[in-house]
Amino acid sequence: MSMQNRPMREITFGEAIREALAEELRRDPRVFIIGEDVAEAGTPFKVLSGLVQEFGPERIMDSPISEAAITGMGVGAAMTGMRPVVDIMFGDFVTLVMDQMVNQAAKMHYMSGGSWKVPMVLRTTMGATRRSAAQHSQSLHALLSHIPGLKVAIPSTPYDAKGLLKTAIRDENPVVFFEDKMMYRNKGLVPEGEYTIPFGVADVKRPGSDITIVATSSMVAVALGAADKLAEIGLSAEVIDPRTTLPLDKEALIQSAKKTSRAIVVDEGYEQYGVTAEIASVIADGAFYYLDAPVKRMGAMNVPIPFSPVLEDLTVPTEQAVFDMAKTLCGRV
Amino acid sequence: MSMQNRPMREITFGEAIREALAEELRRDPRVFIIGEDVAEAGTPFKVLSGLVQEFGPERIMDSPISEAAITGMGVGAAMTGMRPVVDIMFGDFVTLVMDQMVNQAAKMHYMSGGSWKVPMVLRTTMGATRRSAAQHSQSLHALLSHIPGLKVAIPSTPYDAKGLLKTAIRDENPVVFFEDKMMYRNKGLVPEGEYTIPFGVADVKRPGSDITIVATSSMVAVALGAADKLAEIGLSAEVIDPRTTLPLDKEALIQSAKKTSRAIVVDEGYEQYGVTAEIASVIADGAFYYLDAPVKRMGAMNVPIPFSPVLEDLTVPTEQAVFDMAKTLCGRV
Amino acid sequence: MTDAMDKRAAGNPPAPGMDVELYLGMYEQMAKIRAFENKVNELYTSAKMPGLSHLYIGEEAVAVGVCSALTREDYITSTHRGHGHCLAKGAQVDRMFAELLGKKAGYCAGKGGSMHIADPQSGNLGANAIVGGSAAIATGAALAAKKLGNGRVVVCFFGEGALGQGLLYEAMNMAQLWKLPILYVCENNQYNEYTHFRETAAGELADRPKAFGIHTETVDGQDVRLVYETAQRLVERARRGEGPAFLLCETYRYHGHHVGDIDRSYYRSKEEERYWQEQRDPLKTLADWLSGAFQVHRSAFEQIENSVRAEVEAGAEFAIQAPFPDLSEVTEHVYAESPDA
Amino acid sequence: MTDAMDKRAAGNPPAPGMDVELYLGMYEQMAKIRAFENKVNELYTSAKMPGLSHLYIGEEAVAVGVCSALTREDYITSTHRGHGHCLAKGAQVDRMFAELLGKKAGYCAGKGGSMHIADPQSGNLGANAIVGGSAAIATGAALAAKKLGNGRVVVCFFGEGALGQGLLYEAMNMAQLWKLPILYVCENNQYNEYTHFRETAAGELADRPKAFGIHTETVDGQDVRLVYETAQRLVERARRGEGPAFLLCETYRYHGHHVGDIDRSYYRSKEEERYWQEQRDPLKTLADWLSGAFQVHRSAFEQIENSVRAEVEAGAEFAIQAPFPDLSEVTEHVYAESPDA
Ligand SMILES: Cc1ncc(C[n+]2csc(CCOP(=O)(O)OP(=O)(O)O)c2C)c(N)n1
Ligand SMILES: Cc1ncc(C[n+]2csc(CCOP(=O)(O)OP(=O)(O)O)c2C)c(N)n1
Ligand SMILES: [Mg+2]
Ligand SMILES: [Mg+2]
Repeated sequence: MSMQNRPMREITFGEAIREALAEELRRDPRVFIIGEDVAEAGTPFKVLSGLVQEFGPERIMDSPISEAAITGMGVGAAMTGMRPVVDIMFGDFVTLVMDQMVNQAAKMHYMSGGSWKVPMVLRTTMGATRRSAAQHSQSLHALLSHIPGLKVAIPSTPYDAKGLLKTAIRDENPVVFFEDKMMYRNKGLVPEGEYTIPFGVADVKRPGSDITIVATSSMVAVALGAADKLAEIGLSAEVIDPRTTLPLDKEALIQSAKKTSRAIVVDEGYEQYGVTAEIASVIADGAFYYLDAPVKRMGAMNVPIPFSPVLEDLTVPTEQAVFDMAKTLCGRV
Repeated sequence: MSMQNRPMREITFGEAIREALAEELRRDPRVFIIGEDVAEAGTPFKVLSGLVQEFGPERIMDSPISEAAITGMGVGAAMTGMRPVVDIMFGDFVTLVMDQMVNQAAKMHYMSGGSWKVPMVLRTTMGATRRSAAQHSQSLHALLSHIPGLKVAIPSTPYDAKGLLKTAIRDENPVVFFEDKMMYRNKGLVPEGEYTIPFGVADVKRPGSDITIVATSSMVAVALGAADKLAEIGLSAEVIDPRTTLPLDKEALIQSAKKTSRAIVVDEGYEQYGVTAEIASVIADGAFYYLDAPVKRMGAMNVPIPFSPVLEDLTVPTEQAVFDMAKTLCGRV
Repeated sequence: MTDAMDKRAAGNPPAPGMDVELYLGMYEQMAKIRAFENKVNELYTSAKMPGLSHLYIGEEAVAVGVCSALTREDYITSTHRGHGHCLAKGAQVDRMFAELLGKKAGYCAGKGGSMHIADPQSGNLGANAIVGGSAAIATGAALAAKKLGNGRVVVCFFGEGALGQGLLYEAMNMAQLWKLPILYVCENNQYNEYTHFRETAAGELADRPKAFGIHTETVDGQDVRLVYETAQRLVERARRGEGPAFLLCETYRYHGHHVGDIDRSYYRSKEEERYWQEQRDPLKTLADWLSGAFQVHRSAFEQIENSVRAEVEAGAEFAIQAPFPDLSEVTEHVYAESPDA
Repeated sequence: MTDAMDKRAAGNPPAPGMDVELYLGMYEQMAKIRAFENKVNELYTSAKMPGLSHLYIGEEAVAVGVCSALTREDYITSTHRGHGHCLAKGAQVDRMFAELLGKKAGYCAGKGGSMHIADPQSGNLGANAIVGGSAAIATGAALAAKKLGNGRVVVCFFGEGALGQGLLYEAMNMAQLWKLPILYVCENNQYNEYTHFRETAAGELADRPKAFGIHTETVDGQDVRLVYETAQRLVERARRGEGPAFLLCETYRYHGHHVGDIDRSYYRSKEEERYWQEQRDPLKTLADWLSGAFQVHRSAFEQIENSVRAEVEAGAEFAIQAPFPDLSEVTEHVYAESPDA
């Protein structure tokens, strides 16, 4: 996977997703996309624009507004020779597909003693501050990360998005793929041509020595911003992104915390019983004898996401808040 | 709430549930039960036997096999003057009602700026080792505990079950109530007459000084068993039961851990991204400067629950496993 | 359509006098909704409104015709395209705008926004941003009404896209089984977002409720008189305990799926838009009838339009000036207060 | 019922010769299912089987009639009451029993149990313990079959209780929209657990699929010939690309909802049970017909019964003796192995 010599281009997160899909659609005739307004409309986020023109409506299928059924159809099609990519417009709607993902997709391989496989991808979104209110703003990846049998990817950059999505499509298991809808227009360097990124391998987004900031998805940029600020006051923060919550690269997170002896976990899901809880407790356990301070968690506020911009902005961890927390943990006043 | 002078009787967990329901049905004409086979059949677990005879089919309503709709109807009925108790036979089926609970019930009060309330209870089950396989054995309370706007109760004794269920029915918010189906026949002392138990108040099931074992639902008995064994080797374990995961009595759990300086969290849900993660990270943070050992988590194995008894029994924490872990944590070899 | 038109032709003309007032009132309501939505669009395009809104323009006759058949105590549930339902059920323009702008004075104290307007005062159980998400809530309210014997009827509004959601079928089954006082109003505006409903719905829409034995009628949703007369019959039927009904209204949204949906050429033609706007406009249709049957002068309509426009302008101005919620409110109303245990 | 009986009367009698063999084969399959289920009950009552099972006795003609119309490559999805479907689709008795006893030799290596028998060899996509839970899975398999152009047809078995699950309607809509090769087989055995279906289903069951324009037929599910002939027609129709169909089979389970459901008096009468067992038994009905039309001697049936009983006994014995899975297998098959990224 030597990317170094490849020509790099700046493309958006949305373009990276589209590239990954287009490449896999070209590579493997079994791959198809099904979802609401995915074809001509290219989804409300326009992430799939152009695909139907290249691949036709048989492979980019507009569906009725039936999240549960298209997910279950993904399961059945995956079992019988296809590689479906099911598009669930807003991550909040995963509530509608929980039975098909949790009780069907996740358990099929195990329950059948290994006889059947479910190589499907459920792509969906996450992320607040779009002024979309309580039913269109949640980051519900913790719900899926709880379930054995599923894999969950949650990329933070165009580069990771493309590589992880290609891996997801080639995986033999059901993968839930969460894209922060606020990042679709963010740009980043992506090499030309083919590459994949393995699941369960965390990525150090910025090396550092005084404190570890574990961050996911949109919170990686927040953590990097905080790290810049921390650098200004002489604190070196290591920002590390697990990239997949399931499987979770526990070892890398623990090693980083052992090295820095302090850790903060930042994630955009609800804080209570969320992703920060798992990661914080993994680190607090694994790095116990190395920690100079308690592992701190920063998730979304434990409130339904309010519409009013002045309130909504309070619910998500900010650069400043992460900076403040890190400063305090490092004993600076 | 002075229970001391009340005559006590030994009744089963199932009877305690039935008593709570019967008392609330008598007390408040707005209360009604809706679910599959709840009336004449009294549910497959027979927990509701006899209620339809006393209260009639208008208040103990048999429904079609439509978990999502009866839950949503509970929401609507609760908003408009009733106090529905929705019966979801197996906890595994909460996957079917996630949208109604997560996006509707939980958010209604907040989204409406406090205008509407949803005083409903969703009763359901949990617990493995009944040889019911992967879709009828899960303990999915973590999924609901993640969601702001919901409350989640998870009683471990007949006494707690009755008192918490009465509180749940009187609460002005949506409450999810998880009953371990393997405990329905377990007996315990329950006073005659009326009492309620507040939410968010942990209960010390056995005081101790060397190690804290936080346990929920069926795992309380496992923890108590382990505590007995620990006593035999001279270790004093404190067993504490949060009783509700949402709200969570963080203070009590932290205080106990501060006192003993060691803690294990035992819960029957999947370990990854589960209840043990939240509680362990709360303790690891709150009692950081008092802990002599990492907080350890013991949840269900991260596998779909297998049918074969020899395998299924491996997936749930046992007395012996908790004992071994406690012993190790306390530095005994 | 022919079906609906047949019915209109067959409908008895209402007795004059009372009806002029009644229908002028409906005209006013429709005009108010339209003025409101035009203002919403303006607020959006001038970047004064956070987020998006789904405009109801073109569909006014459905909300107004149906809600005119309800008492204030009756309930409705609404959708992402809900402003029309809320206003027709009695919401005030100023507090609606305040909500859309995320202000404290809004119906949800700014916490709900365009897609979650709710109001106990006018019997509005809330708009819902989950397509079909209120099907069971509405049915549960009907169950409560039956249990409480309070004579209330519930109207569940939804777009034809909601016929893709299984929840609706589960709920309709129970409504019919238990003869609940509910009217399911399906607004077939021809599109699920950017996809024509024929591409997403097999068979005939009206057969869906009939599968459960539910009494079903189809009307021209652009004719407020027809909508009103039919809804009234179905509501009174429900009120008498004769069970649920399903009212399928053929209608059209003039604007995009939401305010940002400007280029619509890839999913529908300008001709189609023009046909509905010019030939089937609910305000024009009603005005023409009132002019013809009762010699109501054009100036009367102008007067109404001026007055609602003034109300809308004042309401928007109120909202623009109104304060945002205090930051401390972010953690309020997560839970309702409960009695001590 | 009358509907179905009319059809039977109208059906052309099959040509003799080939059909004797064919129907004797079906008799054998039905007898095998019955013997299997009786043995399951015995294993349960003698505490040799962990958990519970839902017996198929009484409904044999449905599984056998339908599966006889399928090739081995065609797919089925099954239910909690699934032993009959699995056997009729070609599963072996011994590995079935092994699965029911949680043994390594079982179809799911002991991990699935009674409610999750699955077998790629015989096209069994798996039984499902979520009522209605396989409606979309089956439909997705039909979508794949169409995409792959492999000519396979999918049968989705479910009880009438599954008509309460919205998912089924969502899936049927798409099946019809896209003309997928699937047959929905509804086994109306009159009860959802302990509640009569009339108490849980409004309207006529057969109207549910018709609401989506799906071709629907109702048959006497106790007459394997009728089930077979109808299923064959519908399967071939699907195979020709003419789209989905819905086959409603009127049937009855002789035993309880599950093996532990002994006292059934509070939900159904002994007379009713006796009526179905004595007047409508699928084995007796077929045997009578074979005896009448082809002079097949009673001893032929006895021989079949003896042979399947021996197979069942041997299969059960195999399962009892078979080893449990190794404890290390608990963590195997959570994930399928994937290529290196
Ligand atoms: C469950 C769900 N799926 C998808 C969406 C996204 N979405 C919002 S509106 C809409 C189309 C709704 O069409 P219809 O019900 O006909 O209502 P209309 O917008 O035409 O009034 C979709 C797909 C949603 N809000 N909820
Ligand atoms: C979603 C779901 N709800 C409830 C149950 C519990 N349950 C198991 S079987 C059954 C009745 C099913 O009735 P029907 O579909 O008619 O099948 P039958 O048992 O009659 O064959 C119920 C309610 C379940 N397994 N899944
Ligand atoms: Mg529409
Ligand atoms: Mg049945």
